[in-house]
Amino acid sequence: MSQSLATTPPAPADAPAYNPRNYLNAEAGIASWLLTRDHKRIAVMYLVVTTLSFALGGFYAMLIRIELLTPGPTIMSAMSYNRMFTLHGVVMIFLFMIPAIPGVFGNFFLPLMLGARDVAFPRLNLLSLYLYAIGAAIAVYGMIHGGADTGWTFYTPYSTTTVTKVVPILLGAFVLGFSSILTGLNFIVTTHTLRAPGMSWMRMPLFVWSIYATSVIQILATPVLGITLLLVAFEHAFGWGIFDPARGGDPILFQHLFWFYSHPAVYIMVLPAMAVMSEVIQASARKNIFGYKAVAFSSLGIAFVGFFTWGHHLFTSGQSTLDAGIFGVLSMFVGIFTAIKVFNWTATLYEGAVKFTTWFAYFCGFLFFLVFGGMTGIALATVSLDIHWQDTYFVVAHFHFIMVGSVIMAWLAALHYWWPKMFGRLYPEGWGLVSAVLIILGFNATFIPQFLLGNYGMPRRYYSYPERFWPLNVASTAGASLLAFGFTIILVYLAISLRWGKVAGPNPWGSRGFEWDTLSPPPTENFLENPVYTRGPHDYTEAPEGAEVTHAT
Amino acid sequence: MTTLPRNSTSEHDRMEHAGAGRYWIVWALLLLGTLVTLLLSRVHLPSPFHLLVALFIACAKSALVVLFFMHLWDHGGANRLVFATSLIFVVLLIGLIVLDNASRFALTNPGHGRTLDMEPPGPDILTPRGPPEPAARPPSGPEMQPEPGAPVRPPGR
Amino acid sequence: MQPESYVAHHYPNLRQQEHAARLGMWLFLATEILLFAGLFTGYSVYRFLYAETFAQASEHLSVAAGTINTVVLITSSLSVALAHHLVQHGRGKAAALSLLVTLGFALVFLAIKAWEWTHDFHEGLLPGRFFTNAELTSTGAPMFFTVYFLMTGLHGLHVVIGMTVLAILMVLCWRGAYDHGYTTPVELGGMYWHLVDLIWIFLYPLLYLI
Amino acid sequence: MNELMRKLLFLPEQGSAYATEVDRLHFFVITVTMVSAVAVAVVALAFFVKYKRRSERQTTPHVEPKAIHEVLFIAVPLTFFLLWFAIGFPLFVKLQTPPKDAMDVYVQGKKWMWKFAYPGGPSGVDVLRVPAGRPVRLLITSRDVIHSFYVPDFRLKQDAVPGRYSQTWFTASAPGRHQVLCAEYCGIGHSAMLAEIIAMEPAQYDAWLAETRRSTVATAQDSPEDRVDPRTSLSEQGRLLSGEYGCFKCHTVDGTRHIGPTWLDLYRKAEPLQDGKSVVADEAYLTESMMDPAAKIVAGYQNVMPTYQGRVPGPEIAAIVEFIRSLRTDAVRPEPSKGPVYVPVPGYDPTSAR
Repeated sequence: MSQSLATTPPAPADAPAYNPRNYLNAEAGIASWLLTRDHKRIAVMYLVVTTLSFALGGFYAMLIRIELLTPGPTIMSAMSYNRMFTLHGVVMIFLFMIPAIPGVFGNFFLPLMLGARDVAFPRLNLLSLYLYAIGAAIAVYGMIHGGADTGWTFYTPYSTTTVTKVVPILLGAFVLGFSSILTGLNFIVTTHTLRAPGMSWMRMPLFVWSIYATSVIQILATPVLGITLLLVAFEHAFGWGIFDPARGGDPILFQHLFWFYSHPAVYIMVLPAMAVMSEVIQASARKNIFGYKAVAFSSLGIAFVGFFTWGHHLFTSGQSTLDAGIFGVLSMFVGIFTAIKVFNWTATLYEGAVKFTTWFAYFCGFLFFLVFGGMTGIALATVSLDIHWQDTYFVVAHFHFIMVGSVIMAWLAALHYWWPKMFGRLYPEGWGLVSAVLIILGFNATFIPQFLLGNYGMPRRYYSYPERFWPLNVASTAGASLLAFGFTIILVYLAISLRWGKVAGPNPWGSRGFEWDTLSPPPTENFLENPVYTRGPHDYTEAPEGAEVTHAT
Repeated sequence: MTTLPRNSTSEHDRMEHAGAGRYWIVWALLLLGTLVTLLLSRVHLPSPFHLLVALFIACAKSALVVLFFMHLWDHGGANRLVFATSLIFVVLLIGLIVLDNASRFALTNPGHGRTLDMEPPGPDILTPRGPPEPAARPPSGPEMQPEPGAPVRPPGR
Repeated sequence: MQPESYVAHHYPNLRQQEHAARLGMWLFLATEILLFAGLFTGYSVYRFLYAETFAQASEHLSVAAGTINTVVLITSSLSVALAHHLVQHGRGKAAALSLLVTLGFALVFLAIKAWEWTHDFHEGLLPGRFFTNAELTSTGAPMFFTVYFLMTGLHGLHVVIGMTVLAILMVLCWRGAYDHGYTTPVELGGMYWHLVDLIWIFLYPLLYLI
Repeated sequence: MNELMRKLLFLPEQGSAYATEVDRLHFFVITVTMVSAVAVAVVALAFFVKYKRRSERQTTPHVEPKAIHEVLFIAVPLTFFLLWFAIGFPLFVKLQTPPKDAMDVYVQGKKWMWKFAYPGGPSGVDVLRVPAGRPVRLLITSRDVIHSFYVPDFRLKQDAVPGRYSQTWFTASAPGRHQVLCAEYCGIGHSAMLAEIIAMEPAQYDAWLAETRRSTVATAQDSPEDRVDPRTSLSEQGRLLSGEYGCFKCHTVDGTRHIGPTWLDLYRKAEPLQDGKSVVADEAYLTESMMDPAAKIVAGYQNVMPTYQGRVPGPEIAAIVEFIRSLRTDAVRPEPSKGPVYVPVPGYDPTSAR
């Protein structure tokens, strides 16, 4: 803070200022947005497209839940239902969860936190947004022309023999993969080469560490998915037989290759969520993180070990017992790295000055989902327990807790925490808390019954089900409606605050994260002067208007 | 700049001053490696060594390409780390998957659908699903039930 | 030595920018390596399952063609490395000629590859359901050719992309775009070409010399 | 305790000793999980209350953790995680290694039914009879796409992968009925791919097996063309064949609407078609619908039926058509072959089934 107090004209505390010359109004016209190389504008465009995708995925989710309201057919045919859950998965995973936090908040805040003027390759950054748009367009084309009915996992030989439009969906996911790779590449290079003077590795905000770890996974895992999806598309179109059991191919090989990406992909989604939460907890507690190194390195640990656990998706597939054992044990270690983070976050509250805000509410929800999602994950990695749960609603509930729950919590927390920085205005706190409570309750009401359904033995992707599963399904659908209601409220008040919200000023939360050092909204060049850092982020040892630097960490 | 790799100046200079001569030497070594692989493949070593030797030579050759043609010899730590990490992941990807195939319940590997003593009697049940004789069976033969909703495919395509 | 015009606004100096570009390229190459790793995994699994068939099927490939292609690619890598060396010493036109040689070798490579594929077509050595060769009857032979065509096909695609990149660099070199101590594009384009070579170094023994 | 936990967690009945063992581990894991989660929550809440922000200008001390904290953070959960794995993995190994004396059953998943076959016969669809108390090894394969053989009561699941066999095993502890579901997504009929395991008293099972083998041995060895058994009525054969070909996955015989039109009273009925025309469901139409289902789609239904061209021999078509003809509300008809209904009946006498 100290050093950049010099760069930021210290605003009078009683009259927070709206930065009149900011990245939003620096240039006008559609073209200035579509051709921009400013990471902040790209982030805002990502915010728009990922929110649209989230709405689309949520729409599919509601249709699914309505269909499952009764044991038999409710509102659609089996074929439509199969398409619905496939599209729900594809949209939510490839179009929302993977790009959401890195694309929006990573893009916006990574350079700000490092004291950089932009990401390393601004043109590549824009290209990655366009690849996202192209990939999404191809996928949407596939959806309009019939969609696919394979599930987002595209298991062969079903996916290679189905008559639905699986090829456009696969190609869409392939292109989206490139978008993801380019974003990751950009972040890694930015972190390596564009840190401002004084920003040593051990002074980097934890957000950067986690995003860095995420990018490593994106770089290393996504190409494998790319080639695998291409092979499936190829096989579907031409029948070369690489996964075709009738030609000596091995469908289990597909599952290996698929999960080599798709398991780490869970961490592509969760690590950015953890990134956000590491910032939010420090700002909430007004306190530096308990165990900086432990949290920072556990991100890299998750990224690394997360790669060697993919086989736990194959415990019932006919995979060898030896491999199951190896993957089972390694899965436990991912749990450890997560546990380190959870304990350190909790301990951060110790001797802090905690304030309950909307984003802190989301932090609490996040912690709950992460702990329960993580613990059920450990239970699933306990190989013999997984046999009963594999491919049942227990797994559905588990991954909705651990990745969807935590990503949505983090996404909303980030949106609220950084809203004043991104747009210079405050959201209404009361409405924020109401919708936070609604969403957290709704999420639990949706997915806790699904844990029980899984225990009870209801397999996933079921169009109709035996009547004994009925009551729990009704509960789940009721929860989903609550969830949808909560999201609508947020959408409305955020849209309103964009125009009529109270002006926030550079640092309404009194946060000492580096991104708050600049004006709100930030100018196009991020900082008025080149920042120099003399200590780590979130140093609350002095009062806000305190004098110049006294001690560096 | 703290972010500059510490050896970056020397790295740059080394690259500037390395002569073209070493490229020719590397090229000669690569050709030699190719020749050795080719000759050794004619010798017919026993099974695992055959592959191991071939892979060893290929690794040596690619090390030459990476270190000298691609300048990794001169480049800083991060580049080496990136390359090494990608190799580790390739090895683990292939290793763990082949390990699975090698240690599975034998009948779970493809091609075991037709083992004779596994063949149960009874009509129409458990017809061997082993890989067909090449070109003998059309892909959507009578056994592969066509997808519902599929336009009727002409048998044999 | 550093013309300021090459430095983007968010970099403090050219060296930092080159460092970033090089790191970015290595990361990109890492993704390429993992892209091919998917196919190498498929190769490994099926070679493990159908070891003997793979050996038999491999004998239907022309070792001579494979060997010549290896030599061609290695030599083309040399000429790219030399091109980079030349452009570093301010000899843009010579570098352009060296890149032209590389493109020539690449064309030779593709021509030999095309000849091989035509040969395979005539023999019915084709992937999956198109396989019609009568000599190879055991399970797994079509799989060998599936893997063979996928790997050489993807590699061939990379050769074509690499040729495009090198052709553009050649024109720019000829026009003297890189005579001022700023040679990063040539270096990065070269790295891409070396990767193409690198992958072939593995494909050659694995496909032709089983 | 066991029963209470089981009910609380909505776990199905424990049909095998293995299920009981796995559940014990499950309860252990879930208890520790809940306790530790609550502990974290309580600590967080206590901190929150104690360290509430008092002023917006409040400062906080810079706390650096002691190494021992981080070691504890790692060691405690790791111990539990590894302990669970150490208990769970041997159980998994047990499930992967069937005992030597297990009897074999071949299981074949197929869109969308389960076929079972005993070495030496007989074979059947959707109902597997096993002796209680004896280990049964299942050799599972699939005919089209991947299915997964899932018996919640046994905590048992194994994928059926085409082109190869996977294995698993179980020992039913007592006579009773257990539902089988398909747990790997396999298309439209995925959720209707139900079957049933009937565990019988060993003695009754032996008697049933011997009896069934005697009566089916003659037909079992015949080629499919001659499977129409002259000893039973043509419509009865049609009923059996319809079950075998999976017709009942989409067509009901009791008048309810399903994926396809019901067969009840279908014969000679005037069906409205999608293109606005209508057709009388006579023998010609019924046969055509089996051979080329897409030709005339009844209004309100989707074109999802696969062709049976070349798959059903002539005599069998005749038998199925005859069966459809026999399905009239006013006619006395054989018991419809519905999917098994999951009703665990204590003391149920399985020999009286069917």
